[in-house]
Amino acid sequence: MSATDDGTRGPPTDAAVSDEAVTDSDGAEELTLVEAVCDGLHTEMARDDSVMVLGEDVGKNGGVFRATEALYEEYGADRVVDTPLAESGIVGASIGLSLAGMRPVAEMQFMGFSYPAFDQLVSHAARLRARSRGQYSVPMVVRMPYGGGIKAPEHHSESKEAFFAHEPGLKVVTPSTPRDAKGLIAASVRDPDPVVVLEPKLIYRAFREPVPEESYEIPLGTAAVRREGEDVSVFTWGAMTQPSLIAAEELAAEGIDVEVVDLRSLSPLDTETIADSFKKTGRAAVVHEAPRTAGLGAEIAATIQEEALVYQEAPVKRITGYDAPMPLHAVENYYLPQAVRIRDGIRETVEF
Amino acid sequence: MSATDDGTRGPPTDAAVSDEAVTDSDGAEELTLVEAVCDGLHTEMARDDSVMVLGEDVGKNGGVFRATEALYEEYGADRVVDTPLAESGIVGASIGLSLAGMRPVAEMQFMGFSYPAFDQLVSHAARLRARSRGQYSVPMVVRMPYGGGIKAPEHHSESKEAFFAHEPGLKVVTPSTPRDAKGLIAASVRDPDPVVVLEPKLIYRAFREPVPEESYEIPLGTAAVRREGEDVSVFTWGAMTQPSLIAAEELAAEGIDVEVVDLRSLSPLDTETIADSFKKTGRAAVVHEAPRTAGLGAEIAATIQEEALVYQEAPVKRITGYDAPMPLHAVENYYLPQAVRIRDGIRETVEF
Amino acid sequence: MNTQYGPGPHEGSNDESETEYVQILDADGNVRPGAEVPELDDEELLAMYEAIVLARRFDQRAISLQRQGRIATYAPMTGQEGAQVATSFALSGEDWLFPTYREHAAKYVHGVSLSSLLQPLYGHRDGYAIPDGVNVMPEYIPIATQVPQAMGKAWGDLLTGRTDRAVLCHLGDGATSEGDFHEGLNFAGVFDVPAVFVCNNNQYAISTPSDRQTASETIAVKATAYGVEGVRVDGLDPLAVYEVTRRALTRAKNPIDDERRPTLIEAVQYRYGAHTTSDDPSVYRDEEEAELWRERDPVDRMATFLESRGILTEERAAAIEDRVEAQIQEAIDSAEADETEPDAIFEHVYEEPSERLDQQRAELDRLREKYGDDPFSEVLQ
Amino acid sequence: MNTQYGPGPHEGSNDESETEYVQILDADGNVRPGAEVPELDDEELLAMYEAIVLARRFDQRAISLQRQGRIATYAPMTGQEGAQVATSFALSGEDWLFPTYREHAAKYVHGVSLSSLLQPLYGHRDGYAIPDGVNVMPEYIPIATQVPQAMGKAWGDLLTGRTDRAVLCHLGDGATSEGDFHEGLNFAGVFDVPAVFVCNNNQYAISTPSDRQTASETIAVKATAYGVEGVRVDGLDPLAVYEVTRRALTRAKNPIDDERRPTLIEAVQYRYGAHTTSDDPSVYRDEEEAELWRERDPVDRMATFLESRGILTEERAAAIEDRVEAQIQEAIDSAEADETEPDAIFEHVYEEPSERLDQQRAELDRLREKYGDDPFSEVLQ
Ligand SMILES: Cc1ncc(C[n+]2csc(CCOP(=O)(O)OP(=O)(O)O)c2C)c(N)n1
Ligand SMILES: Cc1ncc(C[n+]2csc(CCOP(=O)(O)OP(=O)(O)O)c2C)c(N)n1
Ligand SMILES: [Mg+2]
Ligand SMILES: [Mg+2]
Repeated sequence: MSATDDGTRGPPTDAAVSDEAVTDSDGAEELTLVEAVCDGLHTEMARDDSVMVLGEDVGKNGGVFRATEALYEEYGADRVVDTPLAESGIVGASIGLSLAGMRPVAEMQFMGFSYPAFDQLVSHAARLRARSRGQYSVPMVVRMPYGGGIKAPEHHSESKEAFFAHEPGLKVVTPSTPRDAKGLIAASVRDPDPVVVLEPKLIYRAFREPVPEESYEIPLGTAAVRREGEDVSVFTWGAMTQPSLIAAEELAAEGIDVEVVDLRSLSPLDTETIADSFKKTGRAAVVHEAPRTAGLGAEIAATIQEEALVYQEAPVKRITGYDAPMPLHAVENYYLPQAVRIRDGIRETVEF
Repeated sequence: MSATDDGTRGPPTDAAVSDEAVTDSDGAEELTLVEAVCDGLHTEMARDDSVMVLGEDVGKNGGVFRATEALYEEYGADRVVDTPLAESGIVGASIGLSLAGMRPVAEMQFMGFSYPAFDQLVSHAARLRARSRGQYSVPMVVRMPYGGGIKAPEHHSESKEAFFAHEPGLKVVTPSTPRDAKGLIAASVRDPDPVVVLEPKLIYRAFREPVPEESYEIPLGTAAVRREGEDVSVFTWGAMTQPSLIAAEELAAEGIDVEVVDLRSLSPLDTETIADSFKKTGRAAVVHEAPRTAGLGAEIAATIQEEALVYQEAPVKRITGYDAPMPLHAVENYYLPQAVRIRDGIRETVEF
Repeated sequence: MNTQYGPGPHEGSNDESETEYVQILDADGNVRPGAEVPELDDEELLAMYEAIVLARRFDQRAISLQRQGRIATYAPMTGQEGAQVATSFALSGEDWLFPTYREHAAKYVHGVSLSSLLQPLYGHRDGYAIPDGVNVMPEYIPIATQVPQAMGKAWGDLLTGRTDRAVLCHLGDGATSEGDFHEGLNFAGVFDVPAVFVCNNNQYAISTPSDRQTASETIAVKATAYGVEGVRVDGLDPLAVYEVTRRALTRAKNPIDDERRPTLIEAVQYRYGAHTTSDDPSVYRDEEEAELWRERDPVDRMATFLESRGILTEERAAAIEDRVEAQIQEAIDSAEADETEPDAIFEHVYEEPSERLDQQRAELDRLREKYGDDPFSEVLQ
Repeated sequence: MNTQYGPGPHEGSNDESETEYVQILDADGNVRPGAEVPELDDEELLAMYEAIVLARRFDQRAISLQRQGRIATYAPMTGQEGAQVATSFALSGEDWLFPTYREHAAKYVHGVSLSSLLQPLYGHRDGYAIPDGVNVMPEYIPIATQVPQAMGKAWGDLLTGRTDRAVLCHLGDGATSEGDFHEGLNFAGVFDVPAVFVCNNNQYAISTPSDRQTASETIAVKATAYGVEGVRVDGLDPLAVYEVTRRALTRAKNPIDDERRPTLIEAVQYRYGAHTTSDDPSVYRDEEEAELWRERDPVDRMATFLESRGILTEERAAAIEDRVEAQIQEAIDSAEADETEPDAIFEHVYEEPSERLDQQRAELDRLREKYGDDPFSEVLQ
């Protein structure tokens, strides 16, 4: 596994974008992240009859975020299924569907509502392959919008990727750009093992970029260097990629050259890219929305000091959500890492 | 918070102990760890009428590990309750019981069977205080035997303490000695917030030590230095404390002076004791049964480099379960950190 | 018990179950032949009506506040106010209420102020704070999770000898599919606790119609699986809902002989509008369907009933409208005046904050001192 | 369908439900008046009997192996073999079986070898491996989790047009309290999948008796909550269990008109012995109670039935005993000869191992090379 600098320089900063897709000169459409998720599902369902989508309100309604729009009309009620309101049932049934040769893509309406399915995910989806010594496998995908900043109460704003990354047998990915969204959906659907796809709903419609019409995969397990830099590495993912890039640009003006690595794959981690970047800079910050304690920032810090202690010139700074539940929205921007916090944290690292 | 070296030098190495409690000269009884848990529950139920015990087979049967033995006979069917087989129901009902002024102590029969209750634990028990701005609280205890080595299939051998430690609003403790077991049970029952008590069932009956008859608390949030040493710190908990102490003794013969810190409290962590020990030694290993990736070893390594990077002379070595499901028992001793692995890991740290 | 049981199913629904179906008012608001009106005096009936009207106006204002971008996503209750108000009217002050995100009116009637209802929508940190002495839980958003908790609360009251009270727990039709519904109801049956579970079957869980939610003939019939009482009631008939709830609460507190305490009430109703202000129901259902239900509107039926008895006069109706408008305006003003300190993030996580949390609080304080609050109000995206 | 429905409840149980209760043999093994024996030829009946005998002997040997410390904790099935063997006899080879930790005999009859049954008890890493072509899942230990999975498998078969097959899913009485039971059954009803759920109501979930598990009158009646068929059967009557299962499987594959496919079968039975070899039932139940059930023993009843028809002779019975003993001995020898490489830990976590896992494998290899295997066999404690 190695880093792919795929040229995507990360999201532009203009927040509001039109709701209409634009086709650019090369035939690649300009899509938002959520449109790209949907496009990825369309492409995969067209490619492979065994791919199906199930969950709450994913059918006629096209998903509460429109991530499954028009799939129902295109592929019918057998392959795009509104289920009863029961997450353990959805994941349990999806495991069974996998055993029957289907490739189910289950939606949890929000990450905060995936916990009723936690047992089916960690005790079975993750382990049926090992338990049966490879006889059975569970090639399913569980999509879930995650993260805060959308002015919704706590359960809608969860970012507990560490729960899933700690379970052997699961893979966990999260895109930060439309192009990656489509490619990660494709790779996850085709993967022979269960993949949790965390979708940063804060940036579902934040910006557009050209997304190839044809199908392609972003390989699981590969990080993307979004900005090269020499002085300090920032490891981040999902919706935190953009404020990290903003902070990097601002610091460039102060003469601090920041490398921003979008991990994309949270399990497995692209340890090689992480270590390579760190060996170059000797300083690092991790930016995530989740509570700090036992979050993935800890894993990255631990990995860095295992792989590259001799290069380390400062503690790995964790710029994260606090060890408290997500507050109601009036102050959620104080909970989430903002560019100002990221900037300050990086400076601290550089000045150590 | 600071370390309490309470003189308990950790478990002796003779594995098999008689099943009968022995009273020593001071009137303190010699109890096994599981007997001490049970004694702690007895003492708390005697002290406070609102304490009740509920779960699967905790009543007449006295618990599948006998951790609730004779409570039913002593306190009756209203306060020692066999519930239907439903973990989410048990934890959900316990939350409601707490709201009514009870102090429920819920048992999950094994940690691997607590996941159906994960949502109630992380979405509600942990957060009702914050959500209601302090109006409501959930002073409940969830006890669960955890860890491997008992020749039982995978679900019986889970050690996923990181899942709980990552949720703000929960506390997580685990005893490694009978004396601590009783004291941590007492402190957990009296705590105004929800506490997950992880009981290392591998050492439920491994050894006895004198346990005071009267009631006492081991304060939550405090680690115990089990062996002082100058060269390297080992941070561990639960059933891994003993092989860590064995490894320490063996290494002493080679001239390596190992400090063994039994964390006891996994959330909150006793950061002060961890940092103090590390500042003294400059080298550390973390020993745990859980899979390595995103385990608590990562949090400890991250904390150390945050708090004491300038003292750090070698990477914090993670001596842990592997990133795979617990295997069937013929090879589980290869999965769990054994003294031999711990020794080797510490040596590597010292020789770095 | 002389209340008239509807002879057959609600005209708007189509089931063939044998569960009783309770109605007191007909579709036009006239008392059905043989039905007995609950023992409520004129004041009480009028108060119930006023609360229903208030609920409807509140809903309209909240939707418009949301459209103006002043509050966050809101879950409307129009069509369901009758059932909400009536169930809470049946409660005594000692009883406890476990509401979902939709039971604004049920909370209001049981003691939560209107401005409190708005607080979380403005995102204020105190949004879910519940005043002392008001026996209402913060709204339950994760579906059905309140069911085992309500059961536990009722159990605890029983264990501590507080036999003067019961717990009333709301849930939706979609909620009946969740494991927590099952576990909670099953516990309620086994431990025979003083709890009343009201399933507000508004025919949809977001876009999913009830008949895709379960293949059982009714929701009330699910009570059989738990050995608890099951009853169906016309949820757009406030008097019927009141009566059914009152009886269930009475049985919960004072079961006769071998009667069981807990009841599952299926209140058959309809969500007139969107699931939330983010939802567009035209995508998944016909306006014509909604029209059928609107013809049985609880506000209209109560008004007709009260007018026919001379309890509601034009004058009184006008006074009600005025009071209601003023109350709502005041609540909005008060909620908009509120401010939240970011520090609130760190409060009430534990009774005593952990050291780490204190450090994090200091970290944020330091940042705010250094950079001010402006950089924190940047829109993330 | 001329099978005789038991006129009333099982003498050993005491419910008043209206669900049908199916029995073919009386307590002594005679065909009940009017009951019709399933269409099985002598060979088949004898094979069924032999499997039941084998199950009982296997159970005895396994318990004694455990006592000798040769295998780990074992979950006995004595008293329940009749139901296990009969349900699997009703399956075709294409059908799928989702067993719990107790359905050793059900697995065996559906194609899992005896030595395979023993493997996990010896802790061999391949313990749960299932050979190609045997449509059996590894045993489900987390209670009720198999229910939604079995539902999903049946759904997938339906979606892929494999209408020749159905899924049979076992569960215990305790399992009916779990959310997963509810969610799985509800999905089964809504999606109308070809699945048969067999609840082996052995009266206890470890120490908890069925009547503390739920307040519903029977387990079969819970089917109503999901709009699926519910049926109760004498679980100690192999012929009745066979017949009920056969009919349910037929309906699952070929529903007539508006019939629904899924069925919930409650097979009323009793666990004669301990929950597992770690359990002591004398702590929570009376031996007398067990005696009542032993009088209706499935082995004895089948023997009487077969003898009365001249199918089972003394000679055949002796031959069966011999074959069964030899088979079991062979299985034990083969399971004991097996060895497990520690490397197996790292296999099959993913189709392709992650880099980290490969490093960890190398780490363990290095340690074993350096220190040998002895230090790893130290007893932890
Ligand atoms: C566990 C969980 N899953 C999903 C959701 C998202 N969600 C919010 S409301 C809703 C529909 C609820 O339907 P119902 O129970 O009928 O109540 P209603 O909204 O109709 O009042 C869903 C799926 C949630 N809040 N919780
Ligand atoms: C989710 C879960 N909780 C608890 C357990 C522990 N446990 C193992 S068997 C058992 C009782 C099961 O009873 P029942 O469903 O009646 O099946 P039986 O053992 O009687 O066949 C329990 C509580 C478990 N395996 N899984
Ligand atoms: Mg609804
Ligand atoms: Mg049972």
